[in-house]
Amino acid sequence: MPDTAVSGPATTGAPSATQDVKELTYGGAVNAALRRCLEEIPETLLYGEDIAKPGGVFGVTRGLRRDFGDRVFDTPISESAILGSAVGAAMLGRRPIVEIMWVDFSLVAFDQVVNQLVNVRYVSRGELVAPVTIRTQQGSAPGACAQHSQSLEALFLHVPGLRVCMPWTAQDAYDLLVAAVHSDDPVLVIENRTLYPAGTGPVRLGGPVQQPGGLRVRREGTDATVVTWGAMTARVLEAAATLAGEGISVEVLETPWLNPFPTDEVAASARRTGALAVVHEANTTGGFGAEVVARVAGEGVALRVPPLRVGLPDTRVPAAPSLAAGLVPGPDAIAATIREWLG
Amino acid sequence: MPDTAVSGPATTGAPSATQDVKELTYGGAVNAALRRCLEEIPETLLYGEDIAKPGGVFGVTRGLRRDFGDRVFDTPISESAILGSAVGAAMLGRRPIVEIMWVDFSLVAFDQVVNQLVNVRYVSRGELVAPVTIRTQQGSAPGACAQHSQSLEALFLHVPGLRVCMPWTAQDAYDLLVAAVHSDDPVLVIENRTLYPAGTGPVRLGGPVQQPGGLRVRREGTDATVVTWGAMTARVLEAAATLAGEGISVEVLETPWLNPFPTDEVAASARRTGALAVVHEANTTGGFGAEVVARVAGEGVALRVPPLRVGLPDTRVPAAPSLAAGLVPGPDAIAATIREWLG
Amino acid sequence: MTATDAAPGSATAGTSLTDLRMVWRMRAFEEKVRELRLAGDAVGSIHLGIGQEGVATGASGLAGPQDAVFATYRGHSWAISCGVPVEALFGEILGRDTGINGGRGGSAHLTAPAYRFFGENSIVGAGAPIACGAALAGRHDGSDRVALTVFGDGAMNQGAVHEAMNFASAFSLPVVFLCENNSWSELTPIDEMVRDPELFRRAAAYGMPGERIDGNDPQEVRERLGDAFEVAREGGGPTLVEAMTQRLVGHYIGDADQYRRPGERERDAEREPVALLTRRLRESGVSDDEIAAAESDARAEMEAAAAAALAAPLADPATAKEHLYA
Amino acid sequence: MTATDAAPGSATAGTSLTDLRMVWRMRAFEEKVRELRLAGDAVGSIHLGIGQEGVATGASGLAGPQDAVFATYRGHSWAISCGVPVEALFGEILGRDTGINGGRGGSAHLTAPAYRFFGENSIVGAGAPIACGAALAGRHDGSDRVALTVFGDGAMNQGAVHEAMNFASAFSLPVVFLCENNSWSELTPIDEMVRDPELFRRAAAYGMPGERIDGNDPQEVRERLGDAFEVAREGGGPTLVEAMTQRLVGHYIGDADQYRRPGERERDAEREPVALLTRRLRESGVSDDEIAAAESDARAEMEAAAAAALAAPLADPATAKEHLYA
Ligand SMILES: Cc1ncc(C[n+]2csc(CCOP(=O)(O)OP(=O)(O)O)c2C)c(N)n1
Ligand SMILES: Cc1ncc(C[n+]2csc(CCOP(=O)(O)OP(=O)(O)O)c2C)c(N)n1
Ligand SMILES: [Mg+2]
Ligand SMILES: [Mg+2]
Repeated sequence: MPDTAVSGPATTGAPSATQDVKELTYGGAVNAALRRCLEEIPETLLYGEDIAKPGGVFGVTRGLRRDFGDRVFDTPISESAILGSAVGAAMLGRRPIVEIMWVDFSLVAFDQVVNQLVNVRYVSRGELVAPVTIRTQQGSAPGACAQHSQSLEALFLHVPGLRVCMPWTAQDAYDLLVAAVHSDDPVLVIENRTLYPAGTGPVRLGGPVQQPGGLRVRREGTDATVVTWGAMTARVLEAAATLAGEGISVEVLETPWLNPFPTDEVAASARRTGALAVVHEANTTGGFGAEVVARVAGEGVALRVPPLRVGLPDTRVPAAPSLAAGLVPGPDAIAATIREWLG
Repeated sequence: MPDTAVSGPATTGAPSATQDVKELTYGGAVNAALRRCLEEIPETLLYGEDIAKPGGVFGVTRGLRRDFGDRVFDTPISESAILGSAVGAAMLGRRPIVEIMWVDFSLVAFDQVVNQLVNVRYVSRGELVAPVTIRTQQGSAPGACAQHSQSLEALFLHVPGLRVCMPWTAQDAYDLLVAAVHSDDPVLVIENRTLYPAGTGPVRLGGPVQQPGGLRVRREGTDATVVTWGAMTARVLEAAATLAGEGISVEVLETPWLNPFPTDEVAASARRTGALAVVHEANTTGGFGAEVVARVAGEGVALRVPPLRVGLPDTRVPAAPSLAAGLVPGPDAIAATIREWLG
Repeated sequence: MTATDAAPGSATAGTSLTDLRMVWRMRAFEEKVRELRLAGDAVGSIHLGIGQEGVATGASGLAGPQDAVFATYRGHSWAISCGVPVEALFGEILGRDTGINGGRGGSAHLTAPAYRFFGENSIVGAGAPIACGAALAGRHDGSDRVALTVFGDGAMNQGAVHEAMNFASAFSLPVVFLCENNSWSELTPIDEMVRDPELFRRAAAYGMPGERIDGNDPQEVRERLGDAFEVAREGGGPTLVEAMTQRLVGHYIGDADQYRRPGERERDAEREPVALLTRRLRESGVSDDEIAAAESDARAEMEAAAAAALAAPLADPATAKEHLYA
Repeated sequence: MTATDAAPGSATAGTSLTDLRMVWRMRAFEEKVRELRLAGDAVGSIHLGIGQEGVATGASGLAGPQDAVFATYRGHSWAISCGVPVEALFGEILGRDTGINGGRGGSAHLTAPAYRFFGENSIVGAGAPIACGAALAGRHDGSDRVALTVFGDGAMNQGAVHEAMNFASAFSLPVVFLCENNSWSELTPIDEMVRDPELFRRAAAYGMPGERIDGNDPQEVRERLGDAFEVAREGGGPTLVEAMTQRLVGHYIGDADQYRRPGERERDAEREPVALLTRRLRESGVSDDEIAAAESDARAEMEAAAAAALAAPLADPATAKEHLYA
C-alpha cells in the first residue's frame, strides 16, 4: 500500500505525547486511535451497542472499557437514543464517539443526523457546536443479506454540515479517526468490516492531528484517472496492475475524505490524463460517483472519452455469494470495464 | 402551463368509468386522485397523521373518511408504524396509500423504506410485492425552519426499487398519483405544499392510467437544455421567459418522474442544444442534478459549455425569509446564472 | 393546597400573583406574535401555546444555571420561562438580525443556550434523546445537571421518546420527561390514538416513576416537577410528569380549529391558568387592580419589545452561509 | 400442568414426544447448519437459536393458513415451525438456486409466504410494524388473520417496536407480540439495558395484556400463546407474551461466547427444551428408544435434506438483477 499523497493532509495541533510505530491491523489501528483520543481528550465518551464490556462485535473496541471506565459504555439497541444523546452531550461540552454497528442501522435514526446534529452549529450561529464522531462500517461481504450489505455514503454526503470519510489503510483508519474526533464538526467515519482483521502493517501512532481533507495518489498513471474510496481501492489497484501489464497506465486516486472532497486535485489529474472514472461499491444511480463526475464536468475539463462510473448495478444485494459476485464490481470486472471504456 | 410532452406517458389500463374535466387546485387534484383510487381499487387504504377526520393539515384529504369509512384513518405520530404497516399490509394484498406529512419526518423511519419496502419483491423473487404509495410534500416556504424546509428527493433516488415522482401541475398531481397507486411497485410521490392552494385550472379526471415515466417539454429552445422538476419548474420557466426577451432560447424539460428517469430524451435535447443545466431546490452536492449531469456526460454528449448545476448552496435552510431568499434559487438568480453561464 | 387555604396577603397569594404575572407575560407575548403574524410581519407556521402557560410558569426557576431545557416548536413560553429576553424572541420570530438566532431558527427552532434553553425542536419527539445526552454530559462534567425535556401527548407515540425513556431509566440519568397533555396532536385527539389515555402510566414500563398533575396550576407544577428535579439531581434517575393542560387556540396560527368536542371550549375556558389564577387571587382577596396590572404590565412590555424588534434590520442575507462548519 | 401429572401413554406424554421430535428437528437442522458453516459450505453471519426451540415448537400449529408470522434473523426454527421444507431452507442458507428465495435472502432474510412465513428481518424491531400491517390487511380482507411477530429482549428498546405496540393497541389489531427473552442482546445482558427486566410489564403502557411464560415448555407456549391468538382473533386486540428462554450457543457462528455469567451455562443446560422434555418423558415412562429416535430421526432427516441441498446448483448470477421492479 504505497502512500504517495500529492495533497498531504493539513495538520493541526501537536502530536500526541508518545509517538510510536506499531504493527497493527485496520481494526487495531481504530482501537489505537480511540485509545489515544480517550487519553488526550478528557471530554470524549465512547458508546454504542456491545462496544464496552464485550469490546465490540468485531473486537475493535477491546480493552477500552477496562482502561477508561464509565466513559466507555454499552447501550440498549436504540439508535435514536445513541445518536440523539450524542447530539445533546456534544451541545453540553462532551465530545462523544458513538458507534452504529452497521451503516444500514443508521436509517432507523437518520433524523438525529439530518435534522438534528447538523443544525446545531448553523442555527445557533456557532454558539453551540456538535463535535460528534459517528463510527460505523459498511459494505458487502459474502453471505450478508440485503439489509447488511449497503454502501450508503451518498446519503450522508447530501447532508450539508456533516464531514464524511472512509479510511482504507490501517494508517488512515488511525489518522482519520483521530482527525474526526479532534474536529469541531460532526464527522461520520465509515469503516469496512472486511478490513478489520486485515492489513497488518506498521502504523505510526501519535503523529500530529490531521485536518479533514486531502487525497492519496495510490498509483500514478497517464491514460486515465480513476477515483475511488474505501475497500474498493484494493480492487481498483488490482485492476490497475492488470491493466499496466497490458500497457494501460491508470492513475488511481483514493479520496478517503469525501466531505471535504478534493475537487481541484481530481480535476487536475483528469485534465492531465484526459479520462475520468469513478469506482465505488454503492449502487450507481445517485451514488457519489455522480457528484465527482458532475464536478469535474462542471469545471470544463476536456476528456477524450465520456466519464465512466462503476458501481453496484441499481439493485438490492442478494445473500448468495454466487449472485452477489455478479453484481459487486471485483478487480476483473473493473479491469474489463476500464479496458473496454478506453477502447 | 403548456404541456407539449414529446415523450407522452405510456398508458395502461382502462380509463375510469367517469371522465370529466374540473376546475381544481393542485391540492384538489390530489384529492380527486385519491378519491378515484379509493373508488376503483377496493384494496386501497389511506392513512397517516391527521388525514382522515380532519381531512389533512393542508385539507388535501377532506371528505374521504366520510365517503370511504374505515379504509381511511388517522394514525398516531408514529412514522415507523405508518410505513412499516404499509409494507405489511401490501405484502398481504392491500394497496396502502400513506402520508408522511413532511418529507423531513420520513427520516425517523427511513429504515422502513430503504431496508424493508424495497426488498420485498426482490428477496422473494416476486412472490411477494409491496405496492405502497407514499405521499409526502417538501420544499422551502417563507419562515419554515431548517427541519421543515429540505428537498430530499436525492436520498430516495439512491434507493433501488423505489419509484419517485414530483408532480408540478395540478394535472400531474392527479395523473402521477393515480399512476403511483396503480403501479405494482412502491412509489414515492413528493408534492409541494406551496402548490396545494395554487394552479386552479381544468384537470381531466378519469383518464387512462399512465405508467411511471415520461417527461414534459415545457418550453422549446435551441441554446441550452434546462432540466428541472417540482415547484422549481415555475421559477425556471420564469427565468426562461426573461432570457427569451434577451434572445437566449432555453429549452425547459420538466421531469416529473425521476425514477424512471428519461435519460435518452434529456441527452437528445442536450445534444441538440449543446448545453445542459439542471436546476433543483435540493442542495447541490449529492443532489439528483449530479446524476443527470453524469448520465448525459456518460453518454458522450458533446457540450459547448460545461454542464451547470443550480441548487441550494450546501447549507442548512434558515427560517428568516431574508436569509432564505439569499439561498433558495429564484427566477432572477436562475436567469442570471444561466446568462453568465452561456456567456 | 387549594386556593381557599390562602389568606389575603399570604405567601400563596403572593406566589399566585407572581405566577399570574408570568402567565400574562407568556400570553401577551403570544397574542402579540399572533397579531404580527396576521399582519404579515411574521411569516410561516407559528404554534402558540395559549392556554398552556401554567406549565412553563410553574417550571420557571426550577432549572439552575447548569441545567438544560429542551422544548418543542410550541416553545415560546418555555423560552420565556428560561429567561430569554423577549425582544430577542420577537426579533427571531420576525426574522431580524437581532433575533436570538439571527433569524436562523425562527418561531419553531429557537435556541438560547446562554439561558439554559437548548432549544425548540420541530421533529416530534426528537428532543427527548438529545436531553438524555445533556444529562449524560452532566454525569461527566461534575455539574449536577438536570435535563428537562418537554413534549406533547402525541409525542408519546414516537419511537425516539420510548428509546429516550428507556435509555435514561436504564442509566438512571437525571432527565425529567414532561409531557404537556393538551389532548390534541395537531387536529387529532390523543384518546383515539392510544388505548389507555393515562399516559403517565407508561413510566412504569421503564421502571420509572410517573404522575399526572394539573398543568394549569403553576404551584402544583412547581412542587411536583420540583420533586422530579430533586430526585434526578440526587441520582434517583428520570421521572415522567404528565401535565394536563389545554391549548385554547388552533394548532398553528391559521388553523380553523373546528375539531373541538362539545363542551370542550367551555371546560377549557374555566380551567385555563389565567381564569384559574384570577379566580384564586380574587378569592384570596387580592385587589382587582393588582390582577389587572398583571395583564396590562405584560401587554405594555410586549408592545415595547415587539416595537423594538420590528425596528431592527432584517437578517443580512450575506451571512446566510456562515456557521455551517467550524 | 406439570410433567408428573402425566401418566405413561397419556395425551400429555404423546404431546411431549411430538414436541421433542419437533425440538430435535429444529436443533438437528441448526447443528447441521453450523457444520456447513464451519466447513465453508455456507458463508456469512449465521444466527442459531439452539436452546430456544421450545418457543417455536409450542407455536407450531397455532397459525392458520390465513395468518402471518414475522421472525428475526434468528428465525430458522420459526420457518420450520411454519412448515417450510427444510431442504429449501438448507438450499437458501447454502446459496442454492433451490433455496426458498433462490439465495437472495440467505440465513438472515428467509421468506416463505406460501407457508405463512412472512420472513425474517435483520433490522432489530423492524418486523413489528410490518406485522401490524398484516393484521390491518386482515381487517379489510375478511380473513380473520392474526399476525405473530417474534423478536428478542433487546428489541424491546427499539423505537419501532414501541410504535407498533401502540399502533396495534390503539386500533385493537390482531397482533401477537412475542418476545423471546434469552437474556442477551448479542453480547450484552438485557438486565443492564433496562431498569425493570420484567419486560412483559411494558404491555400495560399500551393498555394491552402482557405475560411471562416458560418458553422452554412447548405445552405452556401452546396454551398461553394460543390464548393470545384467540383474543386477537376474536377482536380483543394485541397481547405481549414474553417467553423466557436461552441460547446455548454464541450470538452468531464464530462468536467466542465468553461473556456468560457464572452458573448460567449450568442453569441453561438444565432448563433447555431437549433436557426438559427428555426428563419429562422419562418421568412419564416413555421409552428410551422412543426418546432416542426423536433425535436420530431428526438427524437423519437433516442429513438427507442438507445433502440434497448441497447437490443443487448455486444460484445463477445471470438472474441477480431480476425482480427489482414489476
Ligand atoms: C416526526 C414528526 N412527525 C410529525 C410531525 C408533524 N407534527 C407537528 S406537531 C404534531 C402534533 C404533535 O402533538 P403533541 O405531541 O401532542 O404536541 P402539541 O402540538 O399538542 O404540543 C405533528 C404530528 C413532526 N413535526 N414530526
Ligand atoms: C436496528 C438494529 N440495530 C442493531 C442491530 C445489530 N444487532 C443484531 S442482533 C442484535 C441483538 C438483538 O438482541 P435481541 O433483540 O435480544 O435478540 P436475540 O439476538 O437475542 O434473539 C443487535 C444489536 C440490528 N440488526 N438492527
Ligand atoms: Mg398535544
Ligand atoms: Mg436476546
